[in-house]
Amino acid sequence: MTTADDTRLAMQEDSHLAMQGTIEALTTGDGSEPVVVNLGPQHPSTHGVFRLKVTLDGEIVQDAEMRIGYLHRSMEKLAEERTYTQNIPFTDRIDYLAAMSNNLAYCLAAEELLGVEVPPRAQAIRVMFAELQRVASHAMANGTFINDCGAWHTPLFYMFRDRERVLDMFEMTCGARLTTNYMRIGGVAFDLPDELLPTLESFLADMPERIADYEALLMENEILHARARGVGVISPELAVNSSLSGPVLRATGVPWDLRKANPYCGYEDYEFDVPVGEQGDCFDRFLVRMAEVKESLKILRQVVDTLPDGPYLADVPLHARPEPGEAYARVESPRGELGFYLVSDGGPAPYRFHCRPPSLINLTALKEMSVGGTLADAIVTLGSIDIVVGEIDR
Amino acid sequence: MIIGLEHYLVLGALLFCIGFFIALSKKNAVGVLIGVELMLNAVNLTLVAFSRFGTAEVALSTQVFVVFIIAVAAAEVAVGLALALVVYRNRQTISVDRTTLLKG
Amino acid sequence: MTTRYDATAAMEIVNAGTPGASCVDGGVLFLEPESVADSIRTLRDSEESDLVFLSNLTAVDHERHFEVVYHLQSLDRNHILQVKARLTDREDPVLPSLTGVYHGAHLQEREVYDLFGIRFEGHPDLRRMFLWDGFPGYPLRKDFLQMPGQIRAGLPGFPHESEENAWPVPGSVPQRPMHPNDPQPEGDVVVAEDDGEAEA
Amino acid sequence: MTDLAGLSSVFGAWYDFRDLNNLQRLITEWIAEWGPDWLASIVTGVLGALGILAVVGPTLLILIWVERKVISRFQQRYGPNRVGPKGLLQPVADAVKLILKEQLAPRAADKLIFFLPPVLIFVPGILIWGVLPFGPRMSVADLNVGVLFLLAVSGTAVLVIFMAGWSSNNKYALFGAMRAVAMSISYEVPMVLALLTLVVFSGTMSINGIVEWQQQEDVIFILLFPLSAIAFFFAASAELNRTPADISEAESEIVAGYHTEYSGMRFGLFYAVELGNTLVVSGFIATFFLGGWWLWGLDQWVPSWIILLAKTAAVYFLLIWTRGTLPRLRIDQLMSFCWKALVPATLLFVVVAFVERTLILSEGWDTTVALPIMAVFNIALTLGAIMLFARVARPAPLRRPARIRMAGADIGGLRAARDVASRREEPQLQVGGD
Amino acid sequence: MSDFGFHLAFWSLAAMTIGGASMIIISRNLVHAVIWLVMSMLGVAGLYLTLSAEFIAVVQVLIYVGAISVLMLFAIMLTPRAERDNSQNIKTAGPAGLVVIMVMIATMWVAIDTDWGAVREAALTEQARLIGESLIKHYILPFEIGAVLLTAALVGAIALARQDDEDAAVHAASLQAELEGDGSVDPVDVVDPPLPSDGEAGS
Repeated sequence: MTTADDTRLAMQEDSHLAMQGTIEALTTGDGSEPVVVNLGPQHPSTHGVFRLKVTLDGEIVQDAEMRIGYLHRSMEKLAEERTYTQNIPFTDRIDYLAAMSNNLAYCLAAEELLGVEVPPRAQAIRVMFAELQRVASHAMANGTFINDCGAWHTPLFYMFRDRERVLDMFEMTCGARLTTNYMRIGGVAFDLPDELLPTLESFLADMPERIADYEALLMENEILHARARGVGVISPELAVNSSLSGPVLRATGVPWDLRKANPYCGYEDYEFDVPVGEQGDCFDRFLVRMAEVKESLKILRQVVDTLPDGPYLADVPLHARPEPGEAYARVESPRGELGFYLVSDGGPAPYRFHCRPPSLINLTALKEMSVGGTLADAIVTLGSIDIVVGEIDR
Repeated sequence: MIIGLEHYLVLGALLFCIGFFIALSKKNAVGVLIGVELMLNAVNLTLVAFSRFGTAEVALSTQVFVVFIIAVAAAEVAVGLALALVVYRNRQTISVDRTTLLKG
Repeated sequence: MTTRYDATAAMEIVNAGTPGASCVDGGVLFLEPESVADSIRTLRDSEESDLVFLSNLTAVDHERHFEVVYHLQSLDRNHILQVKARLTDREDPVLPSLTGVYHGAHLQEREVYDLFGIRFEGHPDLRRMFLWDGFPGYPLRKDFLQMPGQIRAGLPGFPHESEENAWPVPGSVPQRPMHPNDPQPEGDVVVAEDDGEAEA
Repeated sequence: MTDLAGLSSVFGAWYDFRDLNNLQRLITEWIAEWGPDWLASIVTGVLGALGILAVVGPTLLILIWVERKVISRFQQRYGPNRVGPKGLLQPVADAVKLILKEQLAPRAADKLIFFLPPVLIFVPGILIWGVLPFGPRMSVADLNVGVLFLLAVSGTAVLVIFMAGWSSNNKYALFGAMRAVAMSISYEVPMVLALLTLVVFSGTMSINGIVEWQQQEDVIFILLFPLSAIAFFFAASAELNRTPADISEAESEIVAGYHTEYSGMRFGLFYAVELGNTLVVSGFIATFFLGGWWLWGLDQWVPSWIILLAKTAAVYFLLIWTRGTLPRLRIDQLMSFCWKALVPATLLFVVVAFVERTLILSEGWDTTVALPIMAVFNIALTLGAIMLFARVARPAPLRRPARIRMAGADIGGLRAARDVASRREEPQLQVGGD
Repeated sequence: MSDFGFHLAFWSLAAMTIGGASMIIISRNLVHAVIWLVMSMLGVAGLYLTLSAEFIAVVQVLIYVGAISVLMLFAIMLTPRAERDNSQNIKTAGPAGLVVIMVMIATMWVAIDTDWGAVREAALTEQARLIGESLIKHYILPFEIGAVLLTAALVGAIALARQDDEDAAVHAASLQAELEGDGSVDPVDVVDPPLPSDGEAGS
């Protein structure tokens, strides 16, 4: 009978063979050891330098662990060395796909600290650009989401066509397409150029039939349904408990939107609605984003119609020193609840500058969403959460 | 010099013996199956040689016989590999000389 | 409109259960560091405060003590409460982890541990999130990389503001030692101290 | 061939480029007069091979440009237009770039098996061309087991893909290889069955025979067996690893699949063969289902191989179209679609083909009358099968429609969520579901 | 049968077949062995072509190279790398070699010595049609039995290879045991583990 050490001898002899072998046995669910695959920092569908260590049993994901920090520029430390106005360009670089919302959130926090009253025209302009930024960011989010499902960039390029028009408008007003640095404490940096409103009018005129195109092209697509329905599902209770926010939270059915709950910049004057999903899966997030773009267009329509005139910037001394105290202002950015927590000690620079990153916090539930699905589902789920690595790592 | 029946028969015999040796001497179950496949191939080769050089009525029946051998060989490999898999699953080894449970 | 939840009411709720709330200061509820998790759990579960959404979790280094700040939000009642916990021990600041109460605290606590060094007991996976494990020190602490002679981190004053703290205040932010390659000021010629240095 | 205005003297002459076979026959007869006979057979072989390489070589280069230009048109952009007029030299630039790129090999790769696949993958790619009939007598090898040869050779390509994926010692490559092998094997079954219906109906396995049968009966098989055509189209696109079934090189999931580790000209070979295979498969789809080199008599005037190339271009455009627009299916969905939809459908049509064939042969129905009736019946059967599949085989999450409601007044947390969910009136946006 | 082209083809294909087969004996890695097997099978398919048995050649390529070798590769992938050695078992290699040599000599002698009778010039044409007809007409019974056999093999292979979760537990435990190196695990212990009380009483 083969004694225990006999088999051990055979195993040692085999293990040296294993050394010069190439890849450990791929499992087929019969219990042999799982494969750990690195969806590494350099991967076409991780939306930036973001690493997901996925432990796979065959194609089924057993564990998904995030390794981040590749884009960590320690902005919160740098901001403590610069005055309140000098920090504004930092906020563009935190979430470079929604720079306007970041500027807005930071300026609201700074204004709360300094007790500055923003003139109505500036508030309307801020709402206009925040909503334009939402349209552009959702175009990017939906485009890359479908790209992760495998469509060869075609929907992405359709949506980039609209995003281009929005970025041209940004360039028209503040000179930059992505890192706009347009808002100042107490208002906005420049007044609207004359050619902006006509372009915005033509943009609003074209968009409805463009959106109809997307709905025709994508909503009824059987393969997109098969790939995205029932994938990356999360329950409303777990979503609220893991502090998810934005389209990811609304897709689960929780109707929470800061623009309605805690209106800033005069959002209460505009009449719009908050779309809410039902199952909380990837396809619902996609639908919620598509509906939100339509709502943003409604708001833009009303902003253009009721744009007040008057000063676009309150007269805030360039070197204002706020009273010691703290402020926490929150904005509904395209990715979720973006907050800025500023602590002032009376000095020219903020004593503590903290940004609540919706992308990072939305990732807390990534493990619950992707475990159990296949590797392809994990990629689609990651795409549907719509993360921006600049905001995760700050 | 003409390539005749004997050439193919010698070739078939050689292939059969190589397959036979592999089947006997390999430690791994899949290795044994490879040996068996080679032996079957050798047999097919000789049969087709007969069908080409043999008399008229034997020509067709040998080719049909070869088709049957290929079918059975495919079935045999499928079952053989499934057996190897089950042996591996229970004994963690598919090397032929260590699965000696029945030796007693 | 999101209203600020009355901190004193929150204090009663917390003290009704296990007494853990120390005081209320300017609309902010201060909690005893040891029982932070239980107090916040009572706030979350109580029907009246209903603070189910952890909006923000961060820390502030006030040199003499750390302050861990929680912003709790009730979605249905639409009010927000700011809760703080003070940690005086700078060598080994420890706080019970909130991951039992809010699943959303996982990453935010890891970030605070990574940048401030505040350990959260009971956190299942407390590792550095942004920096690599061997990173010396905790960057967001005020005394991190403090330059010799500097009073404390942060901008001493606006550049033009006044003569005495005009930039750079002599002594407040010391000059980088002159390097032979730097553009030499016209006046005195800086001779490289040790001749062995190769000519640049 | 009718004698049209004394043109018969033209037909069959060596300069009659309608059928290049005449030229080849002329050359071989000329050689046979003076040279040894083995030289003649070698020359015919070489001529045939040259003919194929003349077709395959340049088209591979042109296809790179065509594919990128057409897909860019789908995506509202210009596509390559920098290199050469209208970007025509782009493929040349790509080829030169790939040739100059360094060819890396991972250190722990299994050297022998790592270097073989780029070469071996060409073998099936080019062999298949030999069986494609460009004209009545114009095909390199008119085997009477042509269909079986086509399937056998495309089967061997699977092995080469596995060797490439396994030997490059890279997890993505291994995933790609395992997926490609699993998918190719399971999609061979519907391919075989789809071709079986044609072989049964036309009675011969030689591909030229099938085209001649269509010519004789003046009908193209897509009218007779539409579901087999669709099944063959989808199975062929899966065999070629093209979207919507390109999971073996799904760059969003497993970077570049089995050819992740290949760089330089090795990757170039993989890429070129992929395009070559797509062309030859669209050629076969055109031959089997659209009547190959025959077009209701037009092939008397227009050279047969031009008709075939036109039809191939049409089918190729269809392949690019699906690649450009459809997202990718997951591996398990592909497998279930193959076994639960394509195989039963093609089996159904094999039975239908047997029944109709016996009706024509034993009952002696006159084909000019019987075929149109059968065509109508088959098309109806196809539509019925597709409707049945659309209703029955939808996985559970897809049955309920995805609904989006507007929150309207009640903004809030979980309690508000229950209110919104419990509303009775119609959701604002309802998508999918039956 | 006599012109130069045919000789070239026959000898190169023969070399390919025998070379591939003998490389299987030599190669240490199992995957290499399968790939050499594929090469020798392609050689055999080529030999069928030289014997103008087109149908059999194509079927050989389709089934052997297309399906059986891929099946073997799958089997190799399912078993761990440690099992992938292709080495001979030294103890049995010697006697096996002798037996094989004797068998070879016998068959060679029979092949060369006996007079196989008249050699036919014309080869069989239209094999596909003839084989098809004979399968249906003359060999209908073996055809049906073959069909039953294939179905049985299909069902058998699936039944054997299917893995229900009880086996997975056994397998995981045994893999764990193998990693810790303390020999194999008794499946019964894994399926219904001994009650804690038995444990103390037993050890």
